[in-house]
This record gives sequence, structure tokens and C-alpha cells, in this order.
Amino acid sequence: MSVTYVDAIRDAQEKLLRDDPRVFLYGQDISQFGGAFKATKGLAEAFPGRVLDSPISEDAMIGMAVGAAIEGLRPIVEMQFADFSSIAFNQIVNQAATHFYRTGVPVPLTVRLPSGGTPGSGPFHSQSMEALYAHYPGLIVVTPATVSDAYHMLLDAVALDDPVIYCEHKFLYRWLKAPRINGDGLPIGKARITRPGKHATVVAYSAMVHEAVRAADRLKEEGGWEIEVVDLRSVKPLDMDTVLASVARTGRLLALGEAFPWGGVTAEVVSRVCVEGFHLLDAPPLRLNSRDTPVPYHPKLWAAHRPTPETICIELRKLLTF
Amino acid sequence: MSVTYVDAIRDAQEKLLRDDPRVFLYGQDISQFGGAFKATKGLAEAFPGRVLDSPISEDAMIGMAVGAAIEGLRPIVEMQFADFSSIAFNQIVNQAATHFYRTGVPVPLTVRLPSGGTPGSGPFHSQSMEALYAHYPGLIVVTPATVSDAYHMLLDAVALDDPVIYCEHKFLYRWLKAPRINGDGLPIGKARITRPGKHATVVAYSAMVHEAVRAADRLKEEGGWEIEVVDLRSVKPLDMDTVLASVARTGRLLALGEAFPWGGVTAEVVSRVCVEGFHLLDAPPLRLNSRDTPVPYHPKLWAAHRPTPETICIELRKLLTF
Amino acid sequence: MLKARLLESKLSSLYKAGKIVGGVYLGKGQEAVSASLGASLVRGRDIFAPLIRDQAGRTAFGESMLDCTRTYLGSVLGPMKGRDGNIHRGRPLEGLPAMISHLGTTVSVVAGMLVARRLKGEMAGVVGATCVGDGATSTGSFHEGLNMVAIENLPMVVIVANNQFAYSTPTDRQYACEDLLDRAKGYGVAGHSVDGTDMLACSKVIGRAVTLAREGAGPQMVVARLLRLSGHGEHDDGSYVPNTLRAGNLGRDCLEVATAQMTEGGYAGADEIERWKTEFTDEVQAAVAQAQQEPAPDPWDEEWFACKSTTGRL
Amino acid sequence: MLKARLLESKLSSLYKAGKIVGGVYLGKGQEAVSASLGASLVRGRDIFAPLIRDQAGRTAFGESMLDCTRTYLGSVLGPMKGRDGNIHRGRPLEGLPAMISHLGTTVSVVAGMLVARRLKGEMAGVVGATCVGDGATSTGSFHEGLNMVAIENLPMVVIVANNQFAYSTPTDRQYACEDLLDRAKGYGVAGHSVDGTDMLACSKVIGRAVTLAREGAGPQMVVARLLRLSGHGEHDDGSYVPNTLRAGNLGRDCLEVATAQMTEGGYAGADEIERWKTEFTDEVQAAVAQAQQEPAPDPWDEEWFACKSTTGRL
Ligand SMILES: Cc1ncc(C[n+]2csc(CCOP(=O)(O)OP(=O)(O)O)c2C)c(N)n1
Ligand SMILES: Cc1ncc(C[n+]2csc(CCOP(=O)(O)OP(=O)(O)O)c2C)c(N)n1
Ligand SMILES: [Mg+2]
Ligand SMILES: [Mg+2]
Repeated sequence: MSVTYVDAIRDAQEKLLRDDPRVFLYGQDISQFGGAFKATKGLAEAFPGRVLDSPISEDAMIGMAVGAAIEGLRPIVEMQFADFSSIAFNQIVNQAATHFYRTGVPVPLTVRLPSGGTPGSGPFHSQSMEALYAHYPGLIVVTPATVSDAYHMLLDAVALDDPVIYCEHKFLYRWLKAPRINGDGLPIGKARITRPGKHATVVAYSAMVHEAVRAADRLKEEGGWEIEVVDLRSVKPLDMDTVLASVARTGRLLALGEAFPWGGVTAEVVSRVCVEGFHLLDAPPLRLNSRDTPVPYHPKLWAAHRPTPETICIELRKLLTF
Repeated sequence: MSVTYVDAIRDAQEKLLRDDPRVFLYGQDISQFGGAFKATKGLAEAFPGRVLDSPISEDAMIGMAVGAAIEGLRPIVEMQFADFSSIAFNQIVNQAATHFYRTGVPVPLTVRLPSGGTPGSGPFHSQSMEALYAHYPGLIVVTPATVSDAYHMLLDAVALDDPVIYCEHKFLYRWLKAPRINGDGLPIGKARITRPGKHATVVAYSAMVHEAVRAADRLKEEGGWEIEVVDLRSVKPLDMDTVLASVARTGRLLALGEAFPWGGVTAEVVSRVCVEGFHLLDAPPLRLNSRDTPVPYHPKLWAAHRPTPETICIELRKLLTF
Repeated sequence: MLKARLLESKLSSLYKAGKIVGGVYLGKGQEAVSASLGASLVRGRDIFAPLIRDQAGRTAFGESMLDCTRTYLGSVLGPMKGRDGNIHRGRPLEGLPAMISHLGTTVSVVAGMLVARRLKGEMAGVVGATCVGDGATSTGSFHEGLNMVAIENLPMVVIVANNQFAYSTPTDRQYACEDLLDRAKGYGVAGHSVDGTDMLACSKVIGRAVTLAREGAGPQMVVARLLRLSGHGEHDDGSYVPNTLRAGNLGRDCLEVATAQMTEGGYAGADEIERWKTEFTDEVQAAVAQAQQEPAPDPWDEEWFACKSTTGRL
Repeated sequence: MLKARLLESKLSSLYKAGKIVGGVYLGKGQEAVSASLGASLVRGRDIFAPLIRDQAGRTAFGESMLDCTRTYLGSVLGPMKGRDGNIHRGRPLEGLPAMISHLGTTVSVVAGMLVARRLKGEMAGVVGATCVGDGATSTGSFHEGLNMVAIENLPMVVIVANNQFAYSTPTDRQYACEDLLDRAKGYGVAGHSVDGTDMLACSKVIGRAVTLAREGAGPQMVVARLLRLSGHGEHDDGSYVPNTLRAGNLGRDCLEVATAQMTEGGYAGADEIERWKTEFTDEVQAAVAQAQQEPAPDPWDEEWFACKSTTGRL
């Protein structure tokens, strides 16, 4: 028996509902139907009255979660796709994110965003929106890349007193499996060295961690290069200690992300490393993102729009031969 | 007689309405009332039927402008405050921004965002949202800092075939005056050297250009330092040629912005300079943004939340003495 | 209607055979409503913004079948060049806007197209129309858009295809009014109600709404009662739809009703309908075959820029 | 009502004297509506989400005057500590949420607070309420929120203070229905209409709506007709309001009407009202004086973090 990434998300919600009476789930088609991706399968039956179908009203979904959180509950809102959170954008960045600073009253809510691209999903079912939410003060933004992180970070997200944007990658849902969920005790805000190395550091998050590892494997075979892969785990807070320590070891940095190229996590990572660890760098840092167009529908275009092991290897070779 | 920054915006719209029958204006309270900041004063009378009051429906305001642009018109939408564009976020980034890529049909619309902080305006009337829109493919994002740029860049924005987010700074509206509007012929996409120098480069945009110049003046007096100030003018496209040429001259970079610190223009500028011009830097680059909280209401907090000549000087001294 | 049904069932089998990537969304059971609208509009003059269940309306409005198959099958020769897929296609310059996924957002876009016509002095006799589902009525975008249409008093027809479910969500989790028609008055638009399984009724009621809008009677809202006869998409079996609903009047197949109405009313004989079927099936096969043999987009040829005015790096 | 009016006119003079930075938004002319709501609610049990013109409702609900003056004058001892100002104050844990500026957004927040009460089993006898203007009804947020309230069948009262303008925009550019009350049915909520200048009528109609909600009759919407007797904010002279409107029934000053109603009805004598006036004026003076002598926030003492769980760098 193995656990998929989406199972882990489901199981975490089950545990939360079981252990914490303050938790309830709200989202489109999440009750009897179990959600568009089955991340809440069976939970409505197991926890009557605590898994509620919402109307197609993303703005009000978040407004209502803020209200419930003010009253001490711990709502988890499922957006059907991250892309639809654009409708809730105002309630997230202005209502939820400012509340603690303005009033001193925390709003512990978790928004689950099924994020990232899959073949054929097109411009409106593929977006990675972490950078938008990380830009605004008052939000925690997490991006689990492993089955166990998907589980533990959802528990941790709900335990935090702040609004958390939980970006779960749709490509990993069923593709990523683990024999079991194990706890390695890393809290939100700590990055992980997924693959140790010494010649260059790739800082990645979410699905791109796996592409980075693939690229690292190739370069190992190809030339014996040892590439270190850092999984940020949360993009806000950003664990600069781990990132800088890695760059100190390798002297070389590639920041890798699946989001659009202007701004975003890779810009933040590269600029922080340059500001805080300029002297650690033995070569100019590099960035690799998706292209500056909407995420295309056709699988062939899609595969060329996002970073792949091939394009990651190209960047890494530049870095290694500088 | 002198022209203020907001006059320039008004006059540009007048010229556009006069010269181009495709142009019309849409926004809350912009007709008889002339807009919350009087940026459309007198235009409804002068151009009957082409300056329309909208309901409080930012989402539909942009949707309607997209439709009109598809049909070949050139709408200019005034958001009453940039902050309220959060309601239109979806229509801007998903409807307007993707249209040309998806269909080949351009949507030449201009969204005017009264942006940035002023004392006492608080968390919801002070935001700088350029980084959000620049992150999404398909949008041009401009940030005029001078009276003449306010005028010419609005004309240029409307002439472009793409959706343009025109960020006008509220603090400059009446405070910034020029004897007249002059054309220096810089197109959108070109930065300007506002103040030449040789010891360090400050890359800024919008109101922060003026704070940078003030800081530069002080350091000139203080120690004869010659600080070069680059005004980006548009944050997407980013004129890296001008920025890199300046850094090549000075060897030192401070990226300055009024937006929130995570991500944003300063991250993009620093990371691009480091990726593309690493060898040009004689010292680690620095960034200065506002603080990572909502923009506070109280003038004393507000003044400490955003960069000021004092805090800019502190960063510059670090840079100069490295 | 018939053409659309045949086209869509082909799409469904292509999907099930793994020939279509992404989603396939059908309008099965909603053809009478959609086709009535499409047929009442004039291509080249009117504006029609279809949603996910409007294959029949598209066909009736005159969208070419190739636009459909090319987009579904990812041909680079299609109107979206493989950049967008399935029901997200359109030809905006020909009065057929290409929907984004976010529900409710077409209303204000069509409003804007009509406002432009008015400003250009080209409004005379023009109608704009869009369809939404019961679920889409819960969006803020729908509300803001329809309210704006009413304020501007635009010649627009908004069809609400109330198919009792939004994906799996039944209407009692979507709204609490007795009938969505009750909303018309609150917007100040005219309201019409119709049995969406009854082709003749649809054609009459929707046709009249279009005529009213065209003649200057302002915005019209038509609420059609019906049932989706497929899953939400072809990945979904729709097992949450209770059998009682399926067995009732709403569960009637509008195509069967229409066939009966045509033969009984003497509009067409049974063999004529059979002939159409063969003809349309051939047409569908041809359109599929052509799209299938056409090239997919090539990433190396693709122009990777989203802005028209700058082809360089942003 | 009287207290709120006196407080607000003090705020207005402070603003004009340059003592208040940012905006000052008054509820002049809307006190009867707002106070009727505030007085019908029970502090410590009910939830009241005021909007910009609800000083009277706040006062009646029991918000302390110091919360108001401290927030307007930027005292660090106020509930917002100078981080937010003027009407954006609240005490969410005491049933008084602090509004953000974006209109329409309070509806779903109150809905969430009520849903929480229900899930906690603490719903019995609770009412949630909020006020919006005519302009705010055009927001998608209002629509989504009210629809959600109706679906959840929450004990909520939504007051629409239709003061004929949204900033400078008259209602014919805001909606096209005959009466905003026509919207109630479309949401499936009960609708009530009231003359907002008539204190006794307001107290009766709004009181009844609150009672109905409390007793389980579901969501209630009250549309009050009135006129704003000030500018949009104190920076605005409201010159766009036509004199005919001001001279008509809507232009009546609800405070004068109320005074007459109280004396004529024998609820209070003229001298009693005079006594209140002196008493309240003193109270206002004291609250202003105290807030004015209190310290402003000090940037060096300020905790510059927006998240509770991380006090460090993000
Ligand atoms: C704003 C938004 N939220 C969520 C979705 C995901 N979604 C796509 S179709 C659908 C159900 C639509 O139901 P309805 O409007 O009744 O149309 P139907 O599918 O029944 O024809 C949902 C929830 C979306 N497209 N847009
Ligand atoms: C979403 C949004 N858009 C714009 C504004 C700017 N704004 C503040 S108050 C106001 C007018 C509100 O009118 P109404 O709702 O009728 O309330 P009133 O001021 O008349 O009491 C506007 C446009 C806002 N606060 N929120
Ligand atoms: Mg439906
Ligand atoms: Mg009003």
C-alpha cells in the first residue's frame, strides 16, 4: 500500500476534523462529491455538518472563512483550482491578510490552492499563484513538494494562527507516491536539502523539486557533478539560512520555479542571496521560470513553457562551466 | 502658470478624447464630478457621452472595457484607488492579459491606478500594485514619476495595442509641478537617467524617484558623493540596458521601491542585474522597500513604513563604504 | 441541435479513446435552449458569447465545425493555435468571444462590445447574448455584469440554463430563491421562463426575447429549466443526479422531443431526419479527420510572447 | 442619534481645523436607520458590522466614544493603535468587526461569524447585521455574500441605506430596478421598506426585522429611503445633490423628525432633550480631549509584523 500526495492531503484533513472541533471544510463540490480531485472524499459522511458545499462565490467563501476564523474556528477553504482564487483575491489580501495587524485578532484560516500545470489544462487551470500572495503582508505561503510534507504542512498550516495559502501541486496529486507518511519534524519556515551536493545549488519548490532532482541525476551521470537541491517548502517565510548555507557550500545558485518569469519566488531568492550572500557566489546566479505567456493548452506547448530536466540541465551546465 | 502631475493626466485624457474617436473614459464618479482626484474634470461636458460613470463594479468595469477594446475602441478605466483593482484582478489578469495570446486579437485598454501612499490614507487607499500586474504575462505596467511622463506615457499607453496598467502616484498629484509639459521623446520601455552620478546607482520608479534624488542631494553635500538615479518609467518592460549601463559606470546598486518587500520590482531588478551583470558589481547590491505590514494609517507610522531620504541615505552609505 | 449532438458524441468517444487531452464538456440535453439562441442571432451582426454547454448554439450561430475539432484536437491551424483548448475558443472579431474559465465574466464583456457598438454608432438592430448556468449566477461577476447591462439598457439577452446542478452541487446549495427568474425584476430586466427540454417552446420564448432586445425593449433574461444529460465533463459520470429527476419532465431528451415535434408538426419527415443524421455524421467525421491530420503546434515555431506591442523580453 | 450627531459634528470641525488626517465620513441624516439597528441588537451576543455612515448604530450598539475619538485622532491607545483609522475600527471579538474599505465585503464576514456560532452550537437567539449603501449593492461581493446568507438561512439583517447617491453617482447609474427591495425576492430573503427619515418607522421596521431574524425567520433585508445630509466625506460639499431632493421628504433631517416625534409622542420633553444635548456635548468634549492628549504611535515601539506566528523576517 502506498500513499499519494492527494491522499496525504485528504488524510490530513481527516485527522484535523477528527482531532480539532474548530476545523471545518468549505468549498465547491467537496461534500458528497468529495471535491474535483477527491481531496475530501468520504469526509462529509464521516463528519456530518462540517464539510460544506459552497456556491460558486470565491469572494464570499473567503469572507465567510474570515468571519468564522474571527470567531475562533479553523476553516479550510478548497478553491477548485488555484486560478479561481483570483476572484477571492481581494478578500484574501485585504480582509484576511490585514486583520491581525489592524485589529490584533488573528484569522487562522487555510486556503488550499490546487496549483500548477498539467498537460491540457490550459491558461485557467494551471496557474502558480504563490508569488502574488507572498507579496502581501500577513500571509504565510507554503508549497509542499513531498507526500509527507503535503500531510504535515497541512496540519501545521491549520495550527498556525495566521492565514495560510497552501499551494498543492496538481501534477503531484496521483503521480507522487510514498510508501507511508513519515514525520521529519521540519516546521513551516524551514527548507530541506532534498539532495546534497557540492558543485551547485538549485533552489526549488513544489513540483519543480522533482524536476531539479531529475536534472541533478542526469548531470551526475553525465559528468559526476554533485548538484544540491534545496526544497524551500514555504516561500513565505523563506528559509534564507538553509539557502545561504547551501550556496556557501557550492558557490553556485540556480533558482527554479514554475511560475511566470517577472518577479516571483526566483527573483526573491536570487536577490536575497545576492544582497545577503554576495561573497558566497563564485559565478553569477541564474534563474529559470516558465515563459512569459499564459500557460498554453497543448501538451507540446505546455512542456516547452515550463522548466524541464533538459532546460534545467542547460542552465546548470552554464553555471558549472562558468 | 504651472502644470501639476494630475493636470497632466487630465490634459492627456483631454487630448486623447479630442484626437481619437476610439477613446472613452469609464470609472466611478468621473463624469460631472470629475473623479475623486479631479483627473477628469470638465471632460464629461466637453465630450458628451464619452465619459461615463460606472457603478461600483470593478470586475464588470474591466470586463466591459475588454469587450469595447475587442471592438476596436480604446477605453481608459479609472479605478478610484489602485487598491480597489483587487476586485477587478481576475478580469485584468485573466480576461484582458490573456486575450491577445489566446485569440490573436489585441485588447488595447488602459487602466489608471491611483497608487501609493499619502499620510492618513491607511491600508486600503495606499497600495502599490505594480508587481502583481507585472507578474502576469500580457500586461504592460508603467509608473510615471514626472509631470511630463504622466502626460506622454498616458498618450503612449493608449496608443499601445496591449492592456496597460498605468500606475499614477497620488502623492505626486498636486505636489509635483512643472512649468510646462515637454516631450523628451522616450518611449514606454525606456528608463531615464534622472540624475547622473558615478559612485552608486539607485534604481527607482514613481514617487520614489524624488526621494532618491533628495537622498542623492544630501550625500552630495555630505561627502561629495555622486549618486546616479535611474527612473525605470515602466516596470514591465524593464529597461535592463539602461540599468546595466548605469551599474557598469558605478559598480554599486540600490533598488528602491515603495511596495511591499517580498518580491516586487526591487527583487526583479536586483536579480536581473545579478544574473546579467554580476561582474559589474563592486559591492553586494541592496534593496529598500516599505515594511512587510499593511500601509499604516497614522502619518508617523506611515512615514516609517516607506523609504525616506533618511533611510535611503543609510542604505547608500552602506553601499558606498563597502 | 442534431449536428451538435453528433459532433459532441464524437468528441466524447475521442476523449474516451484518449485522443483529446484536457476536458470535454458537453451540452447534451441543453441543445434546444442553446440552438434556439444561436439560431435567433445573426452572424456578422450580433454577438454571442457561449459557455461550456453551447455547442448547439455555436453551430446554429454558424461557427465552423473545424474550429471545434481543431481546437479540441490541438491543431495549430485552429483559431486558438493550440494555445487554448476545447470550449475556450472563439472568433472575437466575428462576434464570437472566446470564454475564459472564470464563470460569469462573459456578461460584462458582451456589455462592453455593445457599448462599443453604441459609441461607434453601429448599434442599430444589434443583439448581444450569453449563456450561463445556475451555478454561474452565484458569481459576483455575473451580478456586476448584469447590473451594468441593465444600467446601460443594452440590447442583451442573458440565458440562464438552470440544469439543476453546478458540477455536483444541487441548486439548494446555490441559491435560495424560488426561481432564478425572480432575479430579473431586481436587476430591472425583463424575465422569461421556458421549459428547456421543449424545442418549440425554446425557439418561441428565446426568439421573442431576442426580438424584444433587437427592437429596443432593453435587456432580457430567460431562465430555462432542464437537466444536463451528461456528466459535468466527460470525466464525470454524474452519478449524483437522482434518478427521480432523470425520470421526470426535466430529464426528457430535448433532441427526442424535438424530433417528435418536427415529425408531428410536419416540419420534417422521419427519413429526412435520418438523411440529416447521415449527412452530419459524415461532416463530423470529415472535420475530425482533417483536424487529426493537421500539425500540432511546434514549440520552436511558437511566438512566445503575450503582448502585441513588444516582441522582446519584458 | 443625538449623541452620534454631536460626536460627528465635532469630528467634522476637528477635520476642518486640520486635527484629523485622512478622511472623515459622517452619517448625518442616516442616524434614524443606523441607531434603530444598533439599538435592536444586543452587545455581547449579536454581531454588528457597521459601514461608513454608522456612527449612530455604533453608539447605540454600545461602542465607546473613546474608541471613536482615539481612532480618528490616531491615539496609540485606540483599538487600532493608529494602524488603521476613522471608520475602519472595530472590536471583532466583541461582535463588532472592523470594516475594510472594499464595499460589500462585510456581508460574507458576518455570515462566517454566524456559521461559526452555529457550528459551535452558540447560535440560539443570535442576530448578525450589517449596513451597506445603494452603491455597495453593485458589488459582486455584496451579491455573493447575500446569496450565501440566504443559502445558509442565517439569522441576518442586511440594511440597505439608499441615500440616492454613491459618492457623486446618482442611483440611475447604479441600478435599473424600480426599488432595491425588488432584489430581496431574488435572493430568497424577506424584504422590508422604510422611510429612513422617520425614526419611529425605522425603529419599528428594523426592530421587527431583527426580531424576525432572531426568531428563526431567516435573512431579512431592509431598504431605507433617505438622503445623506453631508458630503461623501468632509472634503466633499455634495453640491451634486439637487436642491429639489434636499427640499423634499427625503431631505428631512431625521434628527429633527425624531425630536418632534419624541416631544409630541410624550417620550421626552424639550428640556429633557436639551439636557441630553449638554450632557452628550460634555461627553464628546471629554472623549476628544482625552484622545488628543494621548500619545501617537511611535514607529520605534511599533511591532512591524503582520503575522502572529512569525515575528521575524519573512
Ligand atoms: C469562478 C469560477 N469558479 C469555479 C469554477 C469551476 N467550475 C467550472 S464549471 C462549474 C460548475 C458550473 O455550474 P453551472 O454554472 O450551473 O453550469 P453547468 O456546468 O451546470 O452548465 C464550476 C464550479 C469556474 N469555472 N469559475
Ligand atoms: C469596491 C470599492 N470600490 C470603490 C470604493 C470607493 N468608494 C468608497 S465609498 C463609495 C460610495 C459608496 O456609496 P454607497 O454604497 O451608496 O454608500 P454611501 O456613501 O452613499 O453611504 C465609493 C465609490 C470602495 N470603497 N470599494
Ligand atoms: Mg448548472
Ligand atoms: Mg449611497
